[in-house]
Amino acid sequence: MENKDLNTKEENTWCPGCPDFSILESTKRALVELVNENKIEIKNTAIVTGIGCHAKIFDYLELNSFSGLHGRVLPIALGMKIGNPKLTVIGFGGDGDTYSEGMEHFIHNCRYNSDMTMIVNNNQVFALTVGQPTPTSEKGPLKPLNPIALALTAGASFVARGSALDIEHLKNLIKEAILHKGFSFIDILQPCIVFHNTVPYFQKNIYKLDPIRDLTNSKEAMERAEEWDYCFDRDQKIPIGIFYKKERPVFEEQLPHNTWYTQKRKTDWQDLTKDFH
Amino acid sequence: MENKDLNTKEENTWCPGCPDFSILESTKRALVELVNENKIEIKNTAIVTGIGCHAKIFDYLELNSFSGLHGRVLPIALGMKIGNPKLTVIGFGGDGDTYSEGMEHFIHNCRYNSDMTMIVNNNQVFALTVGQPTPTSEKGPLKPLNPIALALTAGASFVARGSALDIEHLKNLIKEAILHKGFSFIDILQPCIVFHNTVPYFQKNIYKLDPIRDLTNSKEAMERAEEWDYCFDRDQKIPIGIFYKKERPVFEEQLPHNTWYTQKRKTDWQDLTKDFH
Amino acid sequence: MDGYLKIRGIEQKSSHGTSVLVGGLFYFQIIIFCDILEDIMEKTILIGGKAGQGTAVTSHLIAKIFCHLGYYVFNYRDYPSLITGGHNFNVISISDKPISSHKDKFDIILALDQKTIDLHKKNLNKGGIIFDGKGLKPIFGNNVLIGKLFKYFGVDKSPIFKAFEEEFKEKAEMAKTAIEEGYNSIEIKEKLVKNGKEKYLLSGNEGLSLGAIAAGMDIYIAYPMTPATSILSFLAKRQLEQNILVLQLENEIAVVDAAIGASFVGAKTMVGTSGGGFALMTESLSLAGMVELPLVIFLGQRTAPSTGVATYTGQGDLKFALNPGQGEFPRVVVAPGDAKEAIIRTQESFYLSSKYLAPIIILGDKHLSESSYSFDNIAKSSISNSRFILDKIPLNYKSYQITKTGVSPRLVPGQGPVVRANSYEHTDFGNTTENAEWIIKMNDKRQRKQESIAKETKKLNPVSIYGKGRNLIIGWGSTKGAIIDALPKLKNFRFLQISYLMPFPKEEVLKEIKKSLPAGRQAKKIILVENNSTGLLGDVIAEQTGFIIKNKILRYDARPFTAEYLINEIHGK
Amino acid sequence: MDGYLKIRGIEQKSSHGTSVLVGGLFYFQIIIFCDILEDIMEKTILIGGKAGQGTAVTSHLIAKIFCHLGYYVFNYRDYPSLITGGHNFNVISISDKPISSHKDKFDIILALDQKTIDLHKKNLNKGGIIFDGKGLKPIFGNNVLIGKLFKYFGVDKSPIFKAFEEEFKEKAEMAKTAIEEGYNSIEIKEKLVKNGKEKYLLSGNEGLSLGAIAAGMDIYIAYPMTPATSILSFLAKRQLEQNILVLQLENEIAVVDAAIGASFVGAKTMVGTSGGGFALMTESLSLAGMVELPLVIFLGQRTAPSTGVATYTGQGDLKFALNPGQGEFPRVVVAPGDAKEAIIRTQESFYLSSKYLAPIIILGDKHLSESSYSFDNIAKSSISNSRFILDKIPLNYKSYQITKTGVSPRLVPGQGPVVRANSYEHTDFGNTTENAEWIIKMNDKRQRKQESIAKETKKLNPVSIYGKGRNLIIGWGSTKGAIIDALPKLKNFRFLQISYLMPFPKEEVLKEIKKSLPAGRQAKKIILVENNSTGLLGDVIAEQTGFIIKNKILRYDARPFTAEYLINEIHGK
Ligand SMILES: Cc1ncc(C[n+]2csc(CCOP(=O)(O)OP(=O)(O)O)c2C)c(N)n1
Ligand SMILES: Cc1ncc(C[n+]2csc(CCOP(=O)(O)OP(=O)(O)O)c2C)c(N)n1
Ligand code: SF4
Ligand code: SF4
Ligand SMILES: [Mg+2]
Ligand SMILES: [Mg+2]
Repeated sequence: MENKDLNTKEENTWCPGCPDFSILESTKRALVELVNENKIEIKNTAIVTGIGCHAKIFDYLELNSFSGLHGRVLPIALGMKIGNPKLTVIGFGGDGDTYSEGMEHFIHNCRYNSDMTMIVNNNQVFALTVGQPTPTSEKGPLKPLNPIALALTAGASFVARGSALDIEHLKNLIKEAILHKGFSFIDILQPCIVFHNTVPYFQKNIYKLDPIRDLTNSKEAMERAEEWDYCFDRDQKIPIGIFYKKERPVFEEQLPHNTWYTQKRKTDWQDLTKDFH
Repeated sequence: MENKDLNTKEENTWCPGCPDFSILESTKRALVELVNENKIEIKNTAIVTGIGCHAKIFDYLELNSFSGLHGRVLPIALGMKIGNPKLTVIGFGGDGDTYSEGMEHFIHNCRYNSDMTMIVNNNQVFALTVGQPTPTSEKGPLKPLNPIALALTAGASFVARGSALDIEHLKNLIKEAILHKGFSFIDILQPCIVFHNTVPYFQKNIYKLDPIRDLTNSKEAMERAEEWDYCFDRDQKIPIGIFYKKERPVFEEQLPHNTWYTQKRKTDWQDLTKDFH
Repeated sequence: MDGYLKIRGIEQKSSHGTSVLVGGLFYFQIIIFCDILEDIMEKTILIGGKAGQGTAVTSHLIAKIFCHLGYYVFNYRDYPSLITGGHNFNVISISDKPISSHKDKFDIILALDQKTIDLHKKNLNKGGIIFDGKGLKPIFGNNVLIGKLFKYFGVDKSPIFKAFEEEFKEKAEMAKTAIEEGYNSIEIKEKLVKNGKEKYLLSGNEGLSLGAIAAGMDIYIAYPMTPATSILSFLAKRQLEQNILVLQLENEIAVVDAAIGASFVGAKTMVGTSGGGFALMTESLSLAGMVELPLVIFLGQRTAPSTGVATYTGQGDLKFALNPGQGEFPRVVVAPGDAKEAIIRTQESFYLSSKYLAPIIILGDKHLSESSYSFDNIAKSSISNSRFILDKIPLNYKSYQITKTGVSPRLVPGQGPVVRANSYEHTDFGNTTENAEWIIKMNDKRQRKQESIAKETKKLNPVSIYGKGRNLIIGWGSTKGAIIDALPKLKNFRFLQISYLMPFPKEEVLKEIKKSLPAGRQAKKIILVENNSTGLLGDVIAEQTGFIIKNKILRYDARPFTAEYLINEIHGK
Repeated sequence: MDGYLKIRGIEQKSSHGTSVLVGGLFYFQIIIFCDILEDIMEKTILIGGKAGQGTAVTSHLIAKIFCHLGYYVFNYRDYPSLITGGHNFNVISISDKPISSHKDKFDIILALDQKTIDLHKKNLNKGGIIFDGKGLKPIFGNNVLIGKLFKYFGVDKSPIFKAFEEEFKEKAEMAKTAIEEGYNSIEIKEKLVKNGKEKYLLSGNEGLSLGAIAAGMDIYIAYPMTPATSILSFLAKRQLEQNILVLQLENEIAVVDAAIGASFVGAKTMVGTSGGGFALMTESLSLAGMVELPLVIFLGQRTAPSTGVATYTGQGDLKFALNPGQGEFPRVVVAPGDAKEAIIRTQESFYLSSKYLAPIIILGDKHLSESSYSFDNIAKSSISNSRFILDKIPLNYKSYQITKTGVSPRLVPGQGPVVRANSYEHTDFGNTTENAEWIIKMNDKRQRKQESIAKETKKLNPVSIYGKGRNLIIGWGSTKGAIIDALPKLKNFRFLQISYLMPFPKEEVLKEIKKSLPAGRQAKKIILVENNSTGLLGDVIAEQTGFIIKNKILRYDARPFTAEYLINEIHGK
């Protein structure tokens, strides 16, 4: 399989130069490599998007895909996973989407630990609605929320930060996230070059976490998470890479059920109704 | 002012012996003491409740009060505070209410830091709908969420845990919470004696945090928060008291406005519309 | 049945106190006797007590035993929103003829506390009896009362014991002692004889659950909310046995969106809630309409607006259920009238939803959900259980292929071709578009689907007519029971029950209305019966047919209709 | 105006190319000449380019300058949901007579890119001109085109410069160079003379915002959503100046609940959203109805269902807006038809909401929100701004006191007495109840409020009638502009605009319908005009009056009506 097999004929309407293009590219590369490594099957892969600039990826990937609602990527993705646990499910959300409108789903899905991947194109702005602040914006009177720290506290089993300015690094993160068994979360630093252009700051301050340190150390993960507060008023080092990774029981495997998603069900009506007689 | 001045004539429909009675008592004592200490005015005090057993406090307090929706205590309370910042606003939620249905408001209000108090009667069960698990339940396949840790991560400026089994201690917490300038959060351990009776475990394992240590140490606060994981499978020490307390700018004071809530507004129509001419 | 009422009239001449066991006896027997003359036996038993005292379970056991004896039973449950204390009661009406509602007056009161006596004595029929259980040990006392009750009716202990064994398995033994105690404490006062075949006893929520299982449902997702909650617990208990998945998620938004996600990949999914939770689902209803995926939603109404009277009934959400979510998209609203219809309508809902790829709302209420109905049998519908997913993979698959019926052939992710669901307006391949022609095409396609559904529901008995007579009662949903029970006592009335409210069975309804329009000198009545305060179905009928119904019997005190209530009202009109 | 069309007919005989500047001129002048003969001057200018090229700002400046010159202007904006690239355009129709819609055909195209020419050339009137700005520097180029345009019309530079100074203050200088460049590059082709008083230019969202400020709004809360977003930014800019609070919260649920909380303590509050966000608010709408607090909601419709066509228009939410939230409670739905009406209706909404303690939905759409309308003046309504909160504290205050009008005298927390808001059914003191009598009383009280509101809206011009003629067009909301502009060109038609959709002005509507019912041999037409695919207002009229309208002109390609479109459709009927 090649990258171009994932192309569609749809006209791309991101701003020229938008780092969302890089995220698209990293995603394609990650999927293609995983397919070629026989780790996933493309026909069993499906994505879910929110609403916002980020969500336009829906039209640019030749994949099973669900363009859902603003803020609701995660419950739709969860439904797809429980509906057919054989699928590789990947969600794409915006920061407005995931941390503002649908914050409850973010916290709860970190807890559920369903085996899927959540990718947030975090440009620290509502871009498609032309530039209002989001919960991760440094603008406005409030301190930004730190989604890495929140994910760790809420129990996510794979927590990473990527940069849309580093396609290969991001590709590797996406691969690892998909391969991780459990809820994998990647917050991607994605400068919006129109409304929130943070490219220079990121170029100056981003550094890569050592990928072969002990990834199961939640204390250290939290310390790393707090190195950057999502503000730009002073230079702070911004770690990218995996903060935390530790398997724990997966949601769909803990549910008391059988193979509802494959089996033809035959109900014995007599038996079913005997209690009511 | 005396406790009984806060009584209503409504029939109390909590189960006999429910620790919600103690929370009611602590609340009354706290309010009465604050009034008598000239720290609050009762006519400027207003409560908001969710829906659930906890919410019945609405009918048992002779106070300005809003019985709202399941999960929506916090936005209603926030609205009241910005609508009239002179008010002392106290929210009462359940764990189902606050951590399940309306989790996004919990996270965001920790961040907003409006000067109000949020009290959660956390009985680790949906009681009024007869006993389903909530996000803080140890039942079911999932690990409970730790609301203390979440509040800390989300930026709450006053984070405490109370016990419904210790009326005086709880009273003091409520007083401190109300007096704290900013968003004050108390998670109250409230055994539901019908669906989730944890009285013996709490009696055995609860201990009190030293109230005069450095309350601004967020690292220590987080460590304390993690002492108990909201499970009951083994004995763990459960700290109650204030985990963290540190003032930071308050929401309503950072908003770019004047005194909209008192002033009679006079619009100069000519001036207002001149831009459109 | 006027005779029946007359007998009650005779009764009222008695000066005997109501709570006197022996004194009441004589008159009671007269009633029985007269009822037999009329070839009908009816008894109503109220059992009341504090929440936590087990009125629900006890009433269920009593109802069950009567069903075993072959009697028809209706069991109404009335309880406030609290866990321990307060006042709960059940009203069990039994009869040797089909009965589908409870009565306002009681022949026997089983009182677990004094409050039961204080509150309900006034509704004891003259000659009625109170069995006072207060002071007895909890639960044990309930069983003592059961013993008394059945001894009174001359019923053998064996069917009682059998019911307990079925319900409690090994744990039934202790109950037996209590039953014996009650049994031995009084004398047989009359002899109820076995009344034919055993009956099925089923609540509305059980009917909905059975229907869902029969329809091949894979996943049920919910957030607890009265009166839908018991579906969640019923199904959860049968997860393994029925190989279904039952989930509670963080809130109703997560519930409905997960259901739509699961539906996208092929699972048959249902969610259940009440008005407040349904409101939170409306954005996603519009989503389901746009992406064209199956979704079955049970909306159990309760007394609204807002939190309202959380454990009581009402029919105030009809127009909300018909118009939820932004924009125009195909949808179905079906309102079963009793537990048996709940089975069938739920199966139909899955069928329609799967075949036409549209959201379906099953509109019930607390009265349907939590009342128990009895039936001779509870056959399921033979409607297809197909998922309507293609087996053969077509070339050049288009998720939103334009077709005559409006229905696009369906694949799901995993079958091979790319499958898309798009909340934006889209091309047939499912890609986002702002193109005017595609917008029109897709709108027309969805509109055609609504028409295709209408053709199909026409065949699914969208309306039912009961009784004969020139006058017409029109109703929907759970009022069915009381209206049907009232019919024999009303002169010249028939009842039009509208089950499918969307697509609306315009012609069928208009036909009945026309039959009852005043013609010449003959006065005819058309009366709307609804459990709400403005007559919402009346609005819908006007919208759909242009016919405005002026004559309305509306009950909105959070309580369901009874036959007596209706008869009084109609005689007042 | 048939003459006008005829002239266009003559024009079409020309074989001149459309993009030739000089060649087109002659015919253009003929048109002007003929228009003058008819005592009317109309021009339509399209300006198109990529998102980010500033078509919106440029079109606004052009519109503004024409307003300064005393012309009437309508500015329609068409843009896809993207930030840079794609294709945007504005259509500015100007006239010396009031105009409230844009035209399908253009006299001048200002092209910022080639796509503009490719897409729109076909709609250039014969004799029309294209000013091609592609290749010019961004923004600079736009101003060059402005210079050309006004030179072409023989307009002095001074009003142009004035408009730029007003808009850009000191920053206007650079623009002037560009304007000069354009101005100097072509010759004057005709001479537009000043047309009386300067006009006001106002978008629907600006009208809503001004109305809210005029009504004494304290707080506006929103979560961004097209087409309501620009209210948020408009008001945010005026926070300090107007002493209002403007807030964005985490989602629409937080928005509406915070608004209700603020309302509880006395603040006048408004929220704004579109269909998806509105859906999320419906649980709280039922709450507002139950707790009886003021709440003003702007629902700006866009092409639905679901995310739909996010930056385009539609009227598909009418029945959703009329029936949101569980249960029956008083509510108001008002749909302004243009920017000026938006001011008045917003003031009325605050008035009604404050006085009758009920949620009010202002139902608009993208076309109203984002189009600019011109007016001779924009007076506000003189309706009361009172908060309707008691100054004098009554003894024994009851939050839900039962009154004849249904309205309970209002206090807010802080005044002294305990004030309660209860989402459960309640007593007059606001305490929770399950008592049947209280339930009925409170239902009746709320119902009476709906009636009191109806009496009041009767006085607020719930409907308007434009034009004369036996045939009737019925419409609501933003279709008003195109219908009014079409009227002079239709024979024997009048237009009934329904502004208050709830409480529905039954009598007023029925009166007009009856006037246009076919009588004797005289054929009359009643035509429904809506920007949706099923004719939702038709349903509402049927529901309320029993009259079913068969003749419908429905546009649902996400685009608004134009007068030409309507005329064509009507002549086709
Ligand atoms: C329920 C709802 N509310 C609001 C919107 C409007 N809306 C569309 S995109 C968007 C912001 C997107 O911001 P983000 O998620 O950060 O994505 P970005 O555009 O920055 O990639 C909003 C608020 C919507 N579509 N649905
Ligand atoms: C939107 C909505 N969903 C569901 C409910 C039903 N409901 C009422 S109380 C309750 C559970 C309450 O649990 P919790 O908040 O923990 O309070 P507790 O009863 O345990 O004190 C639920 C789910 C509701 N009222 N509204
Ligand atoms: S607005 Fe920002 S996020 Fe959106 S496409 Fe343009 S650069 Fe990218
Ligand atoms: S059910 Fe539990 S929480 Fe509710 S009143 Fe009873 S003991 Fe208290
Ligand atoms: Mg963003
Ligand atoms: Mg709880």
